Amino acid sequence: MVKQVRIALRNCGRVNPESIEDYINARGYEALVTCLFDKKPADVINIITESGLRGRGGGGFPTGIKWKAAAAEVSDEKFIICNADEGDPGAFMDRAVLEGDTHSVLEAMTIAGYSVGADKGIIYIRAEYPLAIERIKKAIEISKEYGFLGKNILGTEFSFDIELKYGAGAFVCGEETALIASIEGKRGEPVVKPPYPAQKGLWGKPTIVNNVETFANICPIILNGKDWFRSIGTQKSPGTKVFALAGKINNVGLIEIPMGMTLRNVIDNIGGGIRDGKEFKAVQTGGPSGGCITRENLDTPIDYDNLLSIGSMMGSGGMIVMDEDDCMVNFAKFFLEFTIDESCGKCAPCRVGNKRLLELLEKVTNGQATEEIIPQIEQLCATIKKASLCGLGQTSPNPVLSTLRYFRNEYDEHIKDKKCRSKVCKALLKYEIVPDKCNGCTRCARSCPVQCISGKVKEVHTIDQKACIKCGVCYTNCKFNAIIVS
Amino acid sequence: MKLKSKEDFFKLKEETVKKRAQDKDIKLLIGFGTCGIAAGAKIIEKAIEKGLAERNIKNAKIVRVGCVGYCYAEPTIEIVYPEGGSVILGNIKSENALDVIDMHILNKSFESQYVIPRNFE
Amino acid sequence: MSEVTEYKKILPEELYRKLDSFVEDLGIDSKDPRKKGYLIQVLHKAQSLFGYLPEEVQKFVARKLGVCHSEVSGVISFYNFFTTLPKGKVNISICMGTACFVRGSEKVLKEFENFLHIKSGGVTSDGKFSLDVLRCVGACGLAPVVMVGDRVYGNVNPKMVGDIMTDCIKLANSMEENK
Amino acid sequence: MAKVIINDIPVEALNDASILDAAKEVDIFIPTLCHLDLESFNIEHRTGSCRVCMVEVELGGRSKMMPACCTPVQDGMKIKTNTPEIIQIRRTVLELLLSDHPFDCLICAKSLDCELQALARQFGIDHLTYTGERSSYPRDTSSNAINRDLDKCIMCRRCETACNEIQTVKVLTGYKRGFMAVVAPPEMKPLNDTNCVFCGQCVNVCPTGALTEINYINPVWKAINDPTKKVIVQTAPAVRVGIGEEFNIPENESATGKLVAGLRRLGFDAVFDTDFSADLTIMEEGHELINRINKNENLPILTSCCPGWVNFMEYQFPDLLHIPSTCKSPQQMFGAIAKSYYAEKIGVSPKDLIVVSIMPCLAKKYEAAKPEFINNGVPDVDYVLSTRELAKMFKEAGINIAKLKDEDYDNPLGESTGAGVIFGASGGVLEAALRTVSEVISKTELKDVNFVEVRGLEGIKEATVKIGELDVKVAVTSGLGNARKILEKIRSGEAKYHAIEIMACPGGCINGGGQPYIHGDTTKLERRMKMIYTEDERKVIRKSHDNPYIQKLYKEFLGEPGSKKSHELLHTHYHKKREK
Repeated sequence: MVKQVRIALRNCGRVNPESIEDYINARGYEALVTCLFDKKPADVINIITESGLRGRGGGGFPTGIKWKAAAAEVSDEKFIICNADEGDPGAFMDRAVLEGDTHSVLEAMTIAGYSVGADKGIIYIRAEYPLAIERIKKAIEISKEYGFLGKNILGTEFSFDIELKYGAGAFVCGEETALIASIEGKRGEPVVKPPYPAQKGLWGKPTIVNNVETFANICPIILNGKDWFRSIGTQKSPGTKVFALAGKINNVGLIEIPMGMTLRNVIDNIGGGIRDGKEFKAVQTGGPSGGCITRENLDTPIDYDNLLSIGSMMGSGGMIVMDEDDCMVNFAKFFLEFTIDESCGKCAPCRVGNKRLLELLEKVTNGQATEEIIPQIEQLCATIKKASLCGLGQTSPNPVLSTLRYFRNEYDEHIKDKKCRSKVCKALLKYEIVPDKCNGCTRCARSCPVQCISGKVKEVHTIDQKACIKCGVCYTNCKFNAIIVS
Repeated sequence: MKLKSKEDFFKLKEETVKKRAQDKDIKLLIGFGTCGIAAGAKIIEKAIEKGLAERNIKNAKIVRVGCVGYCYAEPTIEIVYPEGGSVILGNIKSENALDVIDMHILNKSFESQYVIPRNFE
Repeated sequence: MSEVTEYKKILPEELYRKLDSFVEDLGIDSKDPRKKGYLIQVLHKAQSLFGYLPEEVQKFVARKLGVCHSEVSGVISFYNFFTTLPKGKVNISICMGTACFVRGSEKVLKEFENFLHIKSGGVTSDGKFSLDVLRCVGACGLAPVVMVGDRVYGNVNPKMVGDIMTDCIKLANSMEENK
Repeated sequence: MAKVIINDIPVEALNDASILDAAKEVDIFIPTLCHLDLESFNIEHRTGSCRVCMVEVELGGRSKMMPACCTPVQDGMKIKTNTPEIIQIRRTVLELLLSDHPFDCLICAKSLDCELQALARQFGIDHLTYTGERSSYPRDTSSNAINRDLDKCIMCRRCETACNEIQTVKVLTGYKRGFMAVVAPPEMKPLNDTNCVFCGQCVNVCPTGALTEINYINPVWKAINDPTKKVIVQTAPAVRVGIGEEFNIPENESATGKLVAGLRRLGFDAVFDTDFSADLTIMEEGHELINRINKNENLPILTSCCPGWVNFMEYQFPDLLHIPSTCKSPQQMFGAIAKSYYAEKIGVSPKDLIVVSIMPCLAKKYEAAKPEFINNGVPDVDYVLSTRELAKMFKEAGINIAKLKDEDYDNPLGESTGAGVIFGASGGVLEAALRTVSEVISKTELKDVNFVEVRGLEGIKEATVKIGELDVKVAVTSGLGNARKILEKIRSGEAKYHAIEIMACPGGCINGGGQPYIHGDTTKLERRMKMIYTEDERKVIRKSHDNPYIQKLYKEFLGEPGSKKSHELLHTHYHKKREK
């Protein structure tokens, strides 16, 4: 059994995040000192590039290449942005790192600044993370006192400052150009790339945008070397990934696993198996951009490329476990609703396309769909994926496509048999009274809000299916289990 | 205390490490992430403080740390013994405070109904 | 300070003064082409003071930062965090993050909607309670989660809604008394 | 230069050229919708938001769909513009846009002028695969100039660029997000409750029927057919060079005479010319300029013919309200003279005389309704129709003006000079003023009346003109963004001029908010401008003060420029407007 390996979370739960001494005791700021005094900026970038570190925010773009591009730009001003606007519903890795190991993010940003020639760092953080904000503020202050931030860091020529900017509740701001627009005080609408932020980013200046977890990996790589990093994980995806393991699993929590670990290991060993002894159905990774992984792929080693090939993606680290009680069509709908709420509305395929896609799914869950709906859904998904402007739109059909791929039978049941096997889709439910169990107590008839249950006292009652609104009140009220749902 | 050179830094580091190594207190690491606090970390901290005073224990210290990852078992306390080794306790309630202190600080036990499995190195 | 008196309408002048000095303390240069970068920060402050961002506050902020009302309005309407309508004295938020969703937060929300006779996003007619949904508060271990002010209720099921509402009513009443 | 291959054809394109432009070089046309390139003004709107121009780009072994309008070419790109997949994607995107659009093409003001409709036709869309909830907003008819029907907004954001970046009026913003997103004034307020100056540039660039003019065709028909009313019409300088486009009159042919003939056929009792009152404006404004130069005060004088600009100034530069000329615009001068001098002359009570204006402008609708231009309930100008509305009226009446023989304007308010007609293009007002002022000051006849330095479509033009002993420094700006630049310099004292002409619309009235739609083809504006100067050259009299009917008007009625009567009838005042 492969256990967790903690790189990004190495200090979380070990050090008092508000104590700089605790951090220094845990080799804190040693990486920065090494870089400043013993390495040229280009050397640092080389180490990061050769370590094979890929962006942990979801896309998996090689971090070193991003840094190299920004370093190559000639500009009087450059920016390092830490993306801490964690918006994936059900994921909180970044918050944990910022709350638990604040200084390591500051240190890594400073190293990035030194490497690309930037003197300004910005942490763009969710306003809903008050504790993290408070700890970052304190950490910045004390780092300045010690000379780890500010003018002439540790007596060198290099100066670097970090300030905080708050998000305001827009998932799309996880996209780097939208995030930059938001820092500039604008609506968080993405813009067409190229030019990339590394060329023209914040205020038109070269800008690096990395996510919190990516930064949390920098110092250990500098301290332990690229070979050490490459020795963990897989060849194309070295290192670890932090996941927020949640859903129908016993040990819900934050885990950091080496790339290449199988999902089976995560669920059975780290997660302690499925809750209440239920049957495993699927795991969803990548949040609204991702897809689900089924029993047949449980032994797939987790890394960027493998997840993509089975129709999901790494994403920022949400990992939701589902059991037999979850309806996959409804689950796809949940993510699509999220995407529609969070779409910026700029480009037509995402703005209108996702709305239409949701309406098609609603037809499926309402029992109004006919068989030709599947090719319509597929066509629409293809257009949204190919034609949308930013990552949010380009990945938004993934939950639908992935459930269609692995749970086509559930779609078919909804469409043809008008049945939802998980009894989630209300419109497809049928409440019936079992004559053998009904003793005619009239309780159900009295509680029915639309008076669709009839029957005399002490006689078997019946439900008028046409009038039934499927509220389930009779079901909960019946003391004799005489009402069944199908 | 502004550091102005590489030497300044390593001097500080050395001092810090030394000071830490000499610290022979038992540490109680309480998870003070958002989830820990939501699950009642602050209340637990108070209860433990009170318990330590009641048992007149001087060689144990509470340290507020970030999220350890055991969300399912919050609030959690990791007890780290100066001579090495540690134990992670989960689902602590304030009424368990004395119990925890007796078992894991006075008796330095590695087992109890509060201990949860450590799932990483 | 001229803006303070010019824009004073229905909201207390004292709050405008606080906002005014907050902006002054930022030391924004009116000629700085990057001054708009302060907008979201100022709006956060304004909402924390006033509770919401009605037109009069928007215009005050616009004037203070030297930007147009349309820009301020466009930004406010884009971000979920900002609201142009006052919330209830006690705001109840149901987490709809994925972890909470799969553990049944939808049913909890329905129960609150039934109890309060308002939909998510609404305010009760007496202005005491408002209801909305959040996307992940990061307490997934406690899912489903309900937040009332700073207080977090974990592992909530529809049957607990009555008890939570009892707390909310107490809270609302105590706020009333303190006033 | 970048070498790329488009549909197997090698193309060399400039490094920052877009794929769209590179494809055009080899006559490959990629459909666009949100994209707008106003070449003559160096303004390109490219948000890449409609996704209709998607093409397949292969570079470094990776292939991706990219928007052609805003993807720069890169050496080695292999581009496909018309694979079945691309066409299917474009068609689906169009269907999606249509699925959130009303199906009232038959009764839409923009029908046959709508770019979405044109694309739907081009793609042969005959049914919608996807239908569902549609956006629905109340229609905004709060102003008397611009009609906003947001159900038809496709979020191309061109209006935002026009309003915020070109004009810097900044009343429009993206509002809300996702499916709810729309372009609107702050808090979805009606336009009349905003700082909108009604220049109509947003209407000019809107690809659909979301932004159109408020239509006054019906009341005009009613007035014409009211036997108790005498209905006269005036036509602005820029109308004659625009209207021909609606009737396919050849590009180099003057439409002026046909316009007059058509108006007569519509039933107007007299057809007059705003060019006449443009000459009158020069008399008054020229007099004012000479006065100010002599006293060396309140300089520079700013022209005040353009109501969009006047509005802009009242909102945004309230501290400079003392420098614009106090002259009413030619439209309002015409109305004032018509309802006094002319009404008296023909023995009709002003309330029974209806003045209709044909204007290239939407702000003129707003101007005519301003309270200061209404005397005892009788407005100087009763109805304002845009060039586009007039074309519709002609069509409605079965009049194809291309087929009509040229006719002349009526007198006395129809006679004008070359100086009057050039009011229609940016620089014209100032040139006309210079023609008169220089002769009045120097008391010698101009050898060359052409002041070519102030002509053209550039946003800011400057010249120094020697008049007698004096070096007169002048500037001409068009487009409110350019006006803002120069006004800020005046405010700070950085720039010193004697006179500045300001027009709200880039290029002047030829590009007014009421002109026939150019759909981004700015060569049409260049043609209109050329026609204006051709008309000028064809005129026997080219200086306003030489207009015999103007001379007569002063002799019989006004006295002299700047007289008490002139002030009563031909001058106005400005108000500081509170930002709404």
